[in-house]
Amino acid sequence: MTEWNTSVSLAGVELKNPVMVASGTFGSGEEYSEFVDLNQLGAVVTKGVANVPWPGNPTPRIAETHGGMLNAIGLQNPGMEVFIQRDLPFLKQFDTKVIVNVCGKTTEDYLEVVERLASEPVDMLEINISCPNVKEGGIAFGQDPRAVEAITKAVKAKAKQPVIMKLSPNVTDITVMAKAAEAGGADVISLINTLTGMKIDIERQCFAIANKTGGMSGPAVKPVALRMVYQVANAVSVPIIGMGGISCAEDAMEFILAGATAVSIGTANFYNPYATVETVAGIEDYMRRHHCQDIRQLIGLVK
Amino acid sequence: MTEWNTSVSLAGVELKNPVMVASGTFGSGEEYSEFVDLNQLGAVVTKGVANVPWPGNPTPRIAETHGGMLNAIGLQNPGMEVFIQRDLPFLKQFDTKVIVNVCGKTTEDYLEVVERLASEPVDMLEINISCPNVKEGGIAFGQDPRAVEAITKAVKAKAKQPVIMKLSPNVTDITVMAKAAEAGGADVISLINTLTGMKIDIERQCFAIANKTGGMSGPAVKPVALRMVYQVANAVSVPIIGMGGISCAEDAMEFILAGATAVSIGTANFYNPYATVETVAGIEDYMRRHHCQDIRQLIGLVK
Amino acid sequence: MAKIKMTGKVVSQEPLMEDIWSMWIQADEVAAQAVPGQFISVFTKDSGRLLPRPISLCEIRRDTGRLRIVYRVAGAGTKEFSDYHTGDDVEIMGPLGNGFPLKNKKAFLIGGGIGIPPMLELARQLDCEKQIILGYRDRLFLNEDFQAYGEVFVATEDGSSGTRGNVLDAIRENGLKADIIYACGPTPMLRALKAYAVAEGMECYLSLEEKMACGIGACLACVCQSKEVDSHSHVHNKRVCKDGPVFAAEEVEL
Amino acid sequence: MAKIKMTGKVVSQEPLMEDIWSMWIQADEVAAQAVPGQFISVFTKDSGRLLPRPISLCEIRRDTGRLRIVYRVAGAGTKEFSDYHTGDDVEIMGPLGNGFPLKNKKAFLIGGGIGIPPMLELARQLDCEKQIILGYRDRLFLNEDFQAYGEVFVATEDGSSGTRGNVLDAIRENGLKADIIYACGPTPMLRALKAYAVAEGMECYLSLEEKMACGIGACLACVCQSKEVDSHSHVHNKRVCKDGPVFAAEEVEL
Ligand SMILES: Cc1cc2nc3c(=O)[nH]c(=O)nc-3n(C[C@H](O)[C@H](O)[C@H](O)COP(=O)(O)OP(=O)(O)OC[C@H]3O[C@@H](n4cnc5c(N)ncnc54)[C@H](O)[C@@H]3O)c2cc1C
Ligand SMILES: Cc1cc2nc3c(=O)[nH]c(=O)nc-3n(C[C@H](O)[C@H](O)[C@H](O)COP(=O)(O)OP(=O)(O)OC[C@H]3O[C@@H](n4cnc5c(N)ncnc54)[C@H](O)[C@@H]3O)c2cc1C
Ligand SMILES: Cc1cc2nc3c(=O)[nH]c(=O)nc-3n(C[C@H](O)[C@H](O)[C@H](O)COP(=O)(O)O)c2cc1C
Ligand SMILES: Cc1cc2nc3c(=O)[nH]c(=O)nc-3n(C[C@H](O)[C@H](O)[C@H](O)COP(=O)(O)O)c2cc1C
Ligand code: FES
Ligand code: FES
Repeated sequence: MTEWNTSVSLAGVELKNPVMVASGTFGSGEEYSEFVDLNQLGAVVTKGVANVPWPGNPTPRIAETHGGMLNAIGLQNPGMEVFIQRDLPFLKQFDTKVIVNVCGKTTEDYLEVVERLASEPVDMLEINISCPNVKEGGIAFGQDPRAVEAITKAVKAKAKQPVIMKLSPNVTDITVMAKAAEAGGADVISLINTLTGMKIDIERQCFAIANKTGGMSGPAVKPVALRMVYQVANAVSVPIIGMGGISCAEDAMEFILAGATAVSIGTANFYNPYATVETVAGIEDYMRRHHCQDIRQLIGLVK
Repeated sequence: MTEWNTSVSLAGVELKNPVMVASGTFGSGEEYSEFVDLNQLGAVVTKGVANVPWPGNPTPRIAETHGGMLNAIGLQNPGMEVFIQRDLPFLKQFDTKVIVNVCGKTTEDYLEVVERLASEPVDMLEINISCPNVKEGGIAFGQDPRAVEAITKAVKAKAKQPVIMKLSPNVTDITVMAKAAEAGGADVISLINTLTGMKIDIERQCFAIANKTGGMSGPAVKPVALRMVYQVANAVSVPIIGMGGISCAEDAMEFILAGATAVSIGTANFYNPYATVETVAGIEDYMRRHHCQDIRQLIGLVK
Repeated sequence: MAKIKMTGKVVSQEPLMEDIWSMWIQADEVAAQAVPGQFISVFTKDSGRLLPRPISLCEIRRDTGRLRIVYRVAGAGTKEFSDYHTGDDVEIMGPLGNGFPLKNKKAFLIGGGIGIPPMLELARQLDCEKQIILGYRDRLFLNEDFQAYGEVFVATEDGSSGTRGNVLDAIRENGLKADIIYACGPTPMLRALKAYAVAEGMECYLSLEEKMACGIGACLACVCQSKEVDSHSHVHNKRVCKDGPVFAAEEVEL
Repeated sequence: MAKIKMTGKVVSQEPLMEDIWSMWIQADEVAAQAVPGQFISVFTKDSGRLLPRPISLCEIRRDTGRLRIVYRVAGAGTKEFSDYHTGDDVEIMGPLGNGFPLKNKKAFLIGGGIGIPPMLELARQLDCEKQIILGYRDRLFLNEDFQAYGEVFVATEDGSSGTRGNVLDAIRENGLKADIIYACGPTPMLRALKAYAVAEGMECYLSLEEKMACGIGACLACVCQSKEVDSHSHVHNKRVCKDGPVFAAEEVEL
């Protein structure tokens, strides 16, 4: 036990520390468990889980960009039944919270997963309403406040676990989306998902990603993510999970000071598989240097 | 003379090559003329010019981010009279096109500048409707399609030079803004202006920029800029000036292949004052390698 | 033991020909576990370039804890690697992927272009009759390193050495026969070999390439299409980095 | 001649104390033009860090074409510079800024902390009676280099050397008098010197710091507040990189 309290609470779920992983970058934890002790993480967030297996997009699915990357995995996943039978038991071996990222093509798809997970040992649900493939009335769920509120309400009506609504940064005013999620009953808001980007291979004169566009993540997007976390923290009263380019404790502290209760590490796992546990250690170190006994005193300190 | 034609036309204004500079990064050309021969540029775009001198924001006005930077200069400028008396004559010494970037706090401010410049030897006007300080009805001009169309119409009614509308990337759907500008009569569309971002100094627990938020630019934003240029090129029929993170000919070619008729180099000037002329040379080199006699054959080639 | 990300040391670095480099790396923990056909992720030191560069293991020395990679300068990352000197740090992660199954059958070891390097360690470790067929555009590299392990046949596109044409032309020209194919190289070559193996009734293992992010099976960036529904993904996708890079030819659609 | 961005060569590099380094750079084109009080932009080689690091010229040798910089490791950029060795490339741009006006008056040369380095070349070139007052937190650096050019007085915050306190305490304790002040250091020190100069009726030149992007006056990042409407900006702003870094104390609001 340290004398520094790093535990935080998200809608009544107590995390031993604020460091989580970002959906889709960590599978269901198994691969990275060769590098890090999952017991040391505040929570593991799974790759998006749909009601049925999804094949995802054609390759190339990723491309490197300056200080970041683009991905268009297309939410490939084996579906909720395989997740429940194979991946969930694996995760339950560890003393960490399990958050399942849920994706769907229609509201019914989402609800099917939410209902199926109701009786499973899952701590929270993260609803990914920023999937580029998911259209409802011609515009992605996550870009229309009415759709955000409606799906949040629908999910909340069925969910047995606290619900995290994950917002897309590809919007004019992120606070409008956050308020819509809050109005719909979201317990927690997480952001940002990826910024839509593009890369062109000028020698072969074609798109670098088969899907043409991809979602940008990594350190390059951090300033945008931090700005949005700050804006949302000052617009809603539910707790926030901040992400987007976090690679180390210093980055994590920026998000916490801006108002995030917890933080997720995504792309950084790819170039530093130890990034999560190093961030946990670095946050404790920061608290020690700044004589802060309780991390909760730091949340939203910079106004 | 090369046997490769690099000249492009923007609303009837013939540029000797598609390489311009991005407003606010190149002053009115004087400082960088110590490094590059302005005669070699397709056009020089000036720092934003207002009807009266603007003091700009408090310092620190900039901060470095991973692969990019934030700025909140706040459009400091000496006003249109000083511009016309001092900066314009300087620029007119060179065989390059002069594009004046116009900023304002109200529609009237913009129109005052546009009218004052009507009789001056200026080749084009670029209307910056993405200034973070400029509000009309509570939302920035550049984030509301009706406001975009209205100001474009108002400017076009007074302008004696072709009008470039410069769009903000901080929107849900850039094509809506581009179409609004086109509907208002814009001759050319330029994009992107900066993405709003934030940085926090975790040791001093304060914002890195006095203005709290700043506009992100540089290589980090390139994928977002390229995606938006591609989207706009496929949504409107007016020519496009692409910018956002362009540092070299390879970057410039991505934008041209995506549909930009010309490109602007901004932040790259700060770390490579020769970036513009090197890009001109690199584009010629690319054309040679790809046996392309006329750059216009490359515009929008990747679909 | 398990996969590890570590700082190796450059033991030596030399160009084999224009743009093709050979680097020996001291990396005990990785060398201790690696098998032929596996690869490592090599990380650049420039923070503008985040993703790993997957590079096959060309030779593995458990006794000295060293690895050899042979790589082509294809872009900024591999350019950076080629600037490293003896004693420099090199960031790597590995060993990654499955490796070739070592079977005791008369074998073709086939490498095309920059797919040649991984065949060398396989040639060293495969204990059976081997015919080694190497395909190049024009200039040869690494071919002499193979001499010790079997008969070496060369094909060049321009006919400057060996058979004019591709590796299949060399096989035909020399009337070669075997029971199993191990191959790495460009997709058109692998596709042709797959068809050839079917026609000849041979067993066939192919090492594939795809853009990667995690390199360990977590991100699903690097999939190839599998014939059957894959038992991990439950769709027709296999991960090149984890389920591969080596696949039985009949498992994958090329 | 004019400002130039060029690749210099590290001639030598040594630590003066923990976190403070001294580097000599071969950079003929810049050295040929530079004057005391000017600075250079130093660029890092990591593409994740784009902006220049402004560093004052501590010594200038026109004859050998060399520049000396003395710098504190403040973050990742200066950390990178401290890892350079003799013979390494170093990307610089300069000379930048205006420099100190060289007047023939009895002078105080005052440096505080990492503001000390630029005073050294000024001390070398200023041809008049000089008293050199250097303020430190605790450990001293560069003070011996100043001995050749005038009487040196030291102040330390912890009193471990010279006067306990700041540079003004050292001036008072030693009863020093002069007609003109040249100073570089932290803003509180400059503010106090400005007030002191007014009180004593002295001429006073201060070298300021601000975050920079272009370093040459184009971007308006690095402004300080000027008392009068500035003739370039037509507002109350002067550019530290171009109109400064040296300003007459009465020109600027601190
Ligand atoms: C399993 C595997 C083994 C490989 N073994 C070798 C080898 O032994 N020798 C060798 O020379 N090359 C090998 N390659 C190809 C090598 O990974 C690329 O040439 C290298 O990543 C290019 O990096 P770059 O920075 O120089 O090029 P850039 O084009 O600048 O790279 C940009 C991005 O694209 C990725 N990329 C580019 N080309 C490829 C490619 N062909 N395959 C996968 N990713 C790519 C890079 O990793 C990086 O993320 C292998 C690839 C795979 C998948
Ligand atoms: C005119 C001038 C002369 C200077 N001369 C010297 C000198 O001789 N010796 C010395 O040690 N330092 C000097 N400095 C300060 C020096 O520029 C910073 O310490 C350095 O830029 C820090 O870079 P970093 O990458 O190590 O730190 P980081 O904090 O990682 O830098 C991040 C960004 O902030 C900028 N920055 C950080 N601190 C400062 C600062 N104090 N002033 C301006 N920009 C800053 C950096 O340039 C960079 O863009 C001078 C500054 C100015 C403006
Ligand atoms: C390869 C990859 C796959 C992703 N898959 C998902 C996903 O399935 N569901 C989801 O909500 N977000 C997904 N994301 C977005 C991340 O969870 C995260 O929001 C984003 O990458 C920003 O964080 P980062 O910069 O730390 O990666 C994915 C990101 C990457 C890079
Ligand atoms: C320091 C700075 C000042 C800027 N000032 C202006 C301006 O006055 N008017 C304007 O329209 N855009 C301004 N911009 C935005 C740029 O013109 C350009 O749209 C943006 O920086 C993206 O291009 P880049 O990544 O190449 O810099 C400014 C950008 C920077 C970095
Ligand atoms: S690279 Fe991540 S699964 Fe293969
Ligand atoms: S740094 Fe650009 S004006 Fe001074």
